[in-house]
Amino acid sequence: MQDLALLMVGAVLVNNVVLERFLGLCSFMGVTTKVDTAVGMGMATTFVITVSAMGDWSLQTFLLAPYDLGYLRTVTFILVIAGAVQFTEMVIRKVSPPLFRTLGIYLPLITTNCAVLGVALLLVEGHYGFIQSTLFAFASALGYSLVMVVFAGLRERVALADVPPLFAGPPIGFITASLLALAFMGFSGISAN
Amino acid sequence: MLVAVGSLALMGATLGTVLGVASRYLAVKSDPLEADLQALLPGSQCGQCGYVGCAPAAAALAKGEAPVTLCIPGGRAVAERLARRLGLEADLSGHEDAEPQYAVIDEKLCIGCLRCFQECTTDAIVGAAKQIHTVIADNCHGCAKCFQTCPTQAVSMHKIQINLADWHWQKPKLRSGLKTRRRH
Amino acid sequence: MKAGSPLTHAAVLGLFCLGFGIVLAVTHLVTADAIQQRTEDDKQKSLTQVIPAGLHDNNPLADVLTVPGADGKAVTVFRATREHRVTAVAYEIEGNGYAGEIRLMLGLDAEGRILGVRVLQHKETPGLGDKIEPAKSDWITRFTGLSLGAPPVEKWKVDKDGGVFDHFSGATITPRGVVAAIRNGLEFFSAHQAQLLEVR
Amino acid sequence: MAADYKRIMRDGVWDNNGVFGMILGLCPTMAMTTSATNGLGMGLATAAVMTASSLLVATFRGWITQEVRIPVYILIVAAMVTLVDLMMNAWMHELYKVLGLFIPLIVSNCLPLARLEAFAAREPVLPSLVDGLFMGIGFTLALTLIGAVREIIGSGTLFADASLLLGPAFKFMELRILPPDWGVLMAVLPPGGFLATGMLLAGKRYLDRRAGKPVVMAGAHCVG
Amino acid sequence: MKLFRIRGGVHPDYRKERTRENPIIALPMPRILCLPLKQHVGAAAKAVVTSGKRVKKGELLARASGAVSAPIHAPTSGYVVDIVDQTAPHPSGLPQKTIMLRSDGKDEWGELPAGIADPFTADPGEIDARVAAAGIVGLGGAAFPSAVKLGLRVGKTLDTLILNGAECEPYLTCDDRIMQEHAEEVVDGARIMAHALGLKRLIIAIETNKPQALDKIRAAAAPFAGVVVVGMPVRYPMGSERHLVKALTGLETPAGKLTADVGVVVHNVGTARAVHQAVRFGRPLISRVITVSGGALSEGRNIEVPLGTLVSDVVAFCGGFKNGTIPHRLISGGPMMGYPLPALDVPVIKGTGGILALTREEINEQTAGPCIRCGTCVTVCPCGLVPMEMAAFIRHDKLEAATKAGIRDCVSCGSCSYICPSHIPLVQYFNYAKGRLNALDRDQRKQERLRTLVEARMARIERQAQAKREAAARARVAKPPVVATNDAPAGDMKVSA
Amino acid sequence: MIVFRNDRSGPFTHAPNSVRAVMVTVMLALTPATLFDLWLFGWPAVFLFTVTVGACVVFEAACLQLQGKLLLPALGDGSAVLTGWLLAMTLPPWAPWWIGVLGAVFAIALAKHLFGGIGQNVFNPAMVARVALLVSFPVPMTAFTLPRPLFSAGAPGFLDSLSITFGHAVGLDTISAASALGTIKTELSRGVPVTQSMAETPDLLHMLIGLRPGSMGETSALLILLGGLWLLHRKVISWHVPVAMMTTLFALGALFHAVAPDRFTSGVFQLVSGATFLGAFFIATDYVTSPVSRSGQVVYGFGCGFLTWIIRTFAGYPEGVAFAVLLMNALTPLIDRAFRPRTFGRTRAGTPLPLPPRKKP
Ligand SMILES: Cc1cc2nc3c(=O)[nH]c(=O)nc-3n(C[C@H](O)[C@H](O)[C@H](O)COP(=O)(O)O)c2cc1C
Ligand SMILES: Cc1cc2nc3c(=O)[nH]c(=O)nc-3n(C[C@H](O)[C@H](O)[C@H](O)COP(=O)(O)O)c2cc1C
Ligand SMILES: Cc1cc2nc3c(=O)[nH]c(=O)nc-3n(C[C@H](O)[C@H](O)[C@H](O)COP(=O)(O)O)c2cc1C
Ligand SMILES: Cc1cc2nc3c(=O)[nH]c(=O)nc-3n(C[C@H](O)[C@H](O)[C@H](O)CO)c2cc1C
Ligand code: SF4
Ligand code: SF4
Ligand code: SF4
Ligand code: SF4
Ligand code: FES
Repeated sequence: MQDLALLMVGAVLVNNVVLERFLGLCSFMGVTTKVDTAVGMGMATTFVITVSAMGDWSLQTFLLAPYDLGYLRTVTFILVIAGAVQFTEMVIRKVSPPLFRTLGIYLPLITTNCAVLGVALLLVEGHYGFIQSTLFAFASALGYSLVMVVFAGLRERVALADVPPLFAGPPIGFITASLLALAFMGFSGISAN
Repeated sequence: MLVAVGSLALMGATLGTVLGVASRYLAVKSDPLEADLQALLPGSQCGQCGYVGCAPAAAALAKGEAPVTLCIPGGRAVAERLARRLGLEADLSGHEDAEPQYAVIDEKLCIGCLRCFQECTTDAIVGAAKQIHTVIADNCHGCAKCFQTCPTQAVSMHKIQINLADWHWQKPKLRSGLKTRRRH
Repeated sequence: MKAGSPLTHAAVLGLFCLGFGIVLAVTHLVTADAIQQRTEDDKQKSLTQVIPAGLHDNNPLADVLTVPGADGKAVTVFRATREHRVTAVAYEIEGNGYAGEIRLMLGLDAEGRILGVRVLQHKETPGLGDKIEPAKSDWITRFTGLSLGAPPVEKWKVDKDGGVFDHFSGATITPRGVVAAIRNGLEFFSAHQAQLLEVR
Repeated sequence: MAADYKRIMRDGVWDNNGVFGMILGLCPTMAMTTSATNGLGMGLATAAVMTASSLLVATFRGWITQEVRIPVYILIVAAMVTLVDLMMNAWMHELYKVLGLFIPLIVSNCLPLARLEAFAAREPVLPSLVDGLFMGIGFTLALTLIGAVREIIGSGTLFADASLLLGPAFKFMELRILPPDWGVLMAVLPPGGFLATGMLLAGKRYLDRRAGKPVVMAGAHCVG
Repeated sequence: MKLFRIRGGVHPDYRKERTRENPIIALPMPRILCLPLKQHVGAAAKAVVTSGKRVKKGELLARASGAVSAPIHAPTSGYVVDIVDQTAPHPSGLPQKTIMLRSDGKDEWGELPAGIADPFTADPGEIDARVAAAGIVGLGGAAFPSAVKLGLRVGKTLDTLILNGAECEPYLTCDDRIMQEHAEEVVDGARIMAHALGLKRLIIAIETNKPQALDKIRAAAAPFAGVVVVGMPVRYPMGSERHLVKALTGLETPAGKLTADVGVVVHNVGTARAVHQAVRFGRPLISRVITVSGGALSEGRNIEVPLGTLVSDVVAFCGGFKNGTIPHRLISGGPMMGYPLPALDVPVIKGTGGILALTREEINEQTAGPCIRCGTCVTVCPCGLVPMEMAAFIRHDKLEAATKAGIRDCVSCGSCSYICPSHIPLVQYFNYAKGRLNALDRDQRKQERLRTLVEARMARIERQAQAKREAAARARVAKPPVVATNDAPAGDMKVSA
Repeated sequence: MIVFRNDRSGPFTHAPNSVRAVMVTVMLALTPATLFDLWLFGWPAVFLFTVTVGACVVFEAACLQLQGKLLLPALGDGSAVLTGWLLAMTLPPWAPWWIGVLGAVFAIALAKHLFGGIGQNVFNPAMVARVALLVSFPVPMTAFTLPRPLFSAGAPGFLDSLSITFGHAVGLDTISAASALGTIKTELSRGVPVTQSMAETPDLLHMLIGLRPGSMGETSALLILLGGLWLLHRKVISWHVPVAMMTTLFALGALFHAVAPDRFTSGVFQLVSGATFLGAFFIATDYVTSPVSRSGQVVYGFGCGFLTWIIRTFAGYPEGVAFAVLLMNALTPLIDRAFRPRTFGRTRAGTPLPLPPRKKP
């Protein structure tokens, strides 16, 4: 139990997908100019990461590992992810049109989000069980959403500042991200205890 | 080997079916301009334009809410293509940027020829044949068409003067202590 | 573009998958051996660093023994033999560094003297804790030749804790972890010496 | 559009550079630039994938239906990546060990996919090939540059271990710029990656501005 | 009486000492009076006199036009010189239609309606009518026609009248003096208004920094049951009616609603006195008490000024500017809510509460720096807004975001600007934004109107084309007509604005 | 005819305050502690302090110049001096000069001017500098020294001190002594229980007075506390952030110490050790980087306390105040969004209040 909790805290804060592992950076830089957008993107991505991690785990456990098809991992995983995104879209559209209206627009962006594939690959490396890997994926996605929203808040504020013209826009975005990553270094070493 | 190739092909076929079905039954109707614009956008759904993907960006472009330079990954080429596509449809002639003005007809010069009356799209000009015309200033949107057509140059364009009711405070000037020597 | 039936899409995607599946499978066949070879080489390389080549006439990678370690984890021991006598053993040991686990390969001769220690993996801070890599400093080579008795067990510590091993200025935790790991490794050897050296 | 190769090349390398112009492909950009050597390696791998997949997409364009377009592109990229992965593992093993997790991630690197959609899916084979190649070269240059900056500031060296990547003949590239122990560690840690990229982005903007080019304010909406 | 807490507020340096002890004195009648046709909220009055007309004091010069408007009366006897465009007492310095009245020096009263002997038995409607006819508008600053407020008894469920004697603005002491010198009149006027509103409960609220006024009003109110006099804590903007209502009754007026919606009507003490005079003696509102003060003036005074008096006359009466110094700014009203006057030759009007000639040091206006997010503006805003954020949005022309942040809820009290250590002109940002938003609204409405005009025109053209086609069809049968087309009947063309 | 200025709307009276007055007040509040510390650590500390503050001012001027902004208003407000001052207070007093200079670059150029200068930065400049230095140069940034008061025996002379700060006279190892938090963290990593390692740290009274190794801001806890209280009294800061932060830190410390004294240090220790007071009164209260509403400030203070405790107790770094402040800086925009005052006449959600139920007479 404690291990699981530690695994999750680690995935959210210490080894944050975005700031420590450098995954999903394009959406981190691209879709964070407004907090509301970042929230939507975070929710949609969390869902897809979790679902596709389950799919990829099954694929790995029941197909790739037993038949020694490790080299097909990338191809199959990405197909699973594309499928998961599509599936998610259909399900949400059927089940909850209001939710679809808020999340739907984010879905196409997710297929090309490194975080989804990255988390799946990390899972394989970690040799986790099903429950563990689902939780790990979920926690990683939470970490992703957390920094997305926090960063969007920062950028909304920076957008109102008199940033030197040379730095306005993406450059100051990167610099803000740098300082955010610096702050997150405070969490390093938490799992060691 | 067989397992590998087979399972991969099977996955592909399945996914293809799913997508096909999805596209068939869940197709969203979109307006043709939007579709055109979307086709011109890279489709990388990167979100850098500030919209959450190319489709919303195209929608915004179609509505004229976004500049053609919105797509960063698309760069210059896409901006040009967009401009071309939009340029055919929407000719944003200069009068939007011009200061708001209204037309005034000089009664001494007006010969009642009705030409201005026919030009005015908002019926801001009243009058009848061979009678002096006047402009209802409130209805005039300052397009200056009457100004251009009047054979006797009876129409003049005037800047709209602010009156007491419409006056409002100016936006405070930028901090005078700063930015005085801005180089860029 | 034409709007096809679901089956068309299925066919298109399926065919592409089929095609690339074949390409990949073929490439896999072509490269599999080389990759296998490389992986073995990797292990071999780390082994040769802790077991000099001259000590054995076998392939230590093939002479593997699994022994339960102190904490219950199985330790995989590679054995070097010459003329059917075990001349050296090598196994992985772990220590706790500043930023997590440090994994090392420890090579011992039959008497339990250290032939070499090499870091396999660590996450220590560059510029501080990474001096345990031989590329950065020769600190790790100083263990060669030492054993559990020399220096005495209670001196198997960094100097700050009253031992004989110097620490890096500003970074004590890393060397402390490494020294402790090696000491544990030596103790494992002495606990299982007979089993490790037993000839099959 | 008649293929204007010069422009395609310039776009790829400078004007519309993957990292500094389009701001895509950031994950490897941040993760693999702790040294110039790593950046170079990652860039080359990506360039190979981009070139090959651009070629393939442009070739098979007619066959691909709209609805399964994205999965097919992804599949093509994924297959190319796996090929690169397998081949590197077999024949460039040292580099393979360094690039590790990020080779598979070329698949979801947004850059190749964006180029496929934006260029290869619309243009003839040869321009697509050139575009893929030069986008890849531009990406490689960007990564190498960021890597160089971070390495010099962070560890005081340049192209350390280049001989591991490129072979012993390249030993001469391995330079020490600052005295040992002088490095500002932050540069090679995560914050340094963002910082270096941000600064270089501003630097490119400065050069563009000096050259009198209109600066496309990336993301007009987020201009402060 | 239990008071409820209101948030925020500031304690500016009150600087009331200068005029607090100065009794109200009447200004000698000036030679010329300028009476703008719009001295109140609502539609401008319509002049009923023409140039050359002789008028007596109290005679009607302009009648109210529309439901929300107020008539204007002659402050003295004399003749109308002209009705011209004259600089308005307004920061813009734009011109405004103004009746120029030359005094004949006789100050001769015209015929006034008879006073209502016992207003408390009179019909509320009669009192309303009298107040309306007297041209009384709120003298607390807003200049809203008082009769309209008294008419609120219809349609709203009221229970309390609050008389606003807070006078929380620095410098101003005119309400203080009125309460001290005319306590009975004030209380009587207030009771008349309460009667007109059909209310039993009357609260007179006075900040405790006016002890004499409190005493005098208490004494004057003592005989009457249902009149409560309350000492309010000294804090700006205690006088803001929503906040006063909250502090006294605990009721918070919902955004976009009137205090009357929670059952409370607020009137100023000066208004009460004007009502007393109108109802008891039939006198219209032709003068008002103002405080004239400020460091650049030789003397500070409380003066009863005929409406229309030029500010230059008032200043001259106070001895002119001290040692000939030119004030840094000339302010109409208090320093917090007042506005700058562009020149001295503008008239005192019904809404003028004071004339302040302030020195640079008193204003302490400094170059604005960037916001350092100290949060004081947030703490002091009595409306619970986040001024720094709204100003940042406005600075970046994000008016929509500013609207969402609550710009429309800002009462422009100035507390935030007053306290800001970076001296950011926050209120000016807000005033600008409110003005822009109104302008945008106007534009929007105009656009919509224009669109309907265009559509109407298209329809008309279509109709005419149709008619032409039909005519042509008929012509093929019958003889072609000779008359030119296109002269559609004028009625069809005139489109009402 | 006199024409008066009508270019500005009201109000036409302003409180006699200014940014410079605020900054100067904060500096005055810091002065006693600073003087005490400069005495405590001698000339090297004086040099480092001077270099750091001076470098901050120089870089401020350079940044303004580069951007073509006027120098005087921005330099005159004293924020750069204060940033340098606070940065110097968090450095090891005997650190070499280039630490101060690089810190000024991080603080002024990176964290402040790239974001547009005073008031616009999202992260606390001094803390960005401190953390960047700590991460980049862990060795000199964790090498503390025992107090060697000016003119006492064992204190380095003026010339020796020059070479401590500007040369390389003293090997770090010979002077270094760990701070109390550092000791406990290191010992814990060896498995020494807190109860035991606490014995090696100075007793609480000494910690409070400051006779112990540590940075300048750490070692004069008492004077810092007094300065902070004075700031509260002068209403330059409000109680919300410091009280929320210290209460949280104390409560967590006390609670966990009660449960497992071997693993967790006590609440009082958490308060007097490290930069708690400096952080609570002078750093977390930085206007620019903390929430503007009172309720937001309470949340922010709570967050600072909580994260400080988490980092001190579980993470790799011994002291967590700087990281906690930066992390909460990052959350500030969101806190500002979520915790705003309720608008008069509206519900928290922003809809107009319902009319109170009223009886028809
Ligand atoms: C950013 C950072 C990285 C560190 N990395 C290491 C490390 O890799 N190895 C290590 O032993 N100590 C490291 N430390 C130092 C420890 O925190 C601790 O201060 C030190 O090990 C105690 O050693 P000392 O007794 O020599 O001062 C690091 C400190 C910081 C601030
Ligand atoms: C900007 C700057 C950064 C420096 N960074 C370091 C550093 O990271 N480590 C270091 O030992 N010396 C650094 N120095 C050099 C010192 O000034 C001094 O020369 C050096 O500490 C001498 O060190 P030694 O005693 O280890 O030879 C730096 C100097 C400057 C100007
Ligand atoms: C910030 C603010 C402060 C005000 N202060 C006063 C005041 O001190 N005295 C006053 O009579 N009215 C003051 N008012 C005006 C009142 O809100 C209200 O309009 C007035 O009391 C109504 O009375 P009237 O219609 O008789 O003028 C203030 C308004 C605002 C917005
Ligand atoms: C109460 C108070 C606390 C401050 N704390 C800091 C601080 O911790 N770090 C800092 O760089 N500046 C601090 N400043 C100065 C100033 O706010 C800072 O330079 C701005 O962050 C620069 O934009 C403080 C100012 C005040 C009034
Ligand atoms: S066009 Fe000129 S002349 Fe003819 S009707 Fe209009 S205004 Fe008169
Ligand atoms: S300017 Fe345009 S809108 Fe105005 S009257 Fe002339 S034609 Fe009509
Ligand atoms: S002027 Fe507006 S924002 Fe400022 S304190 Fe008053 S009500 Fe609040
Ligand atoms: S009072 Fe001024 S400096 Fe302080 S937060 Fe408000 S606007 Fe900013
Ligand atoms: S490279 Fe774009 S999200 Fe990772």
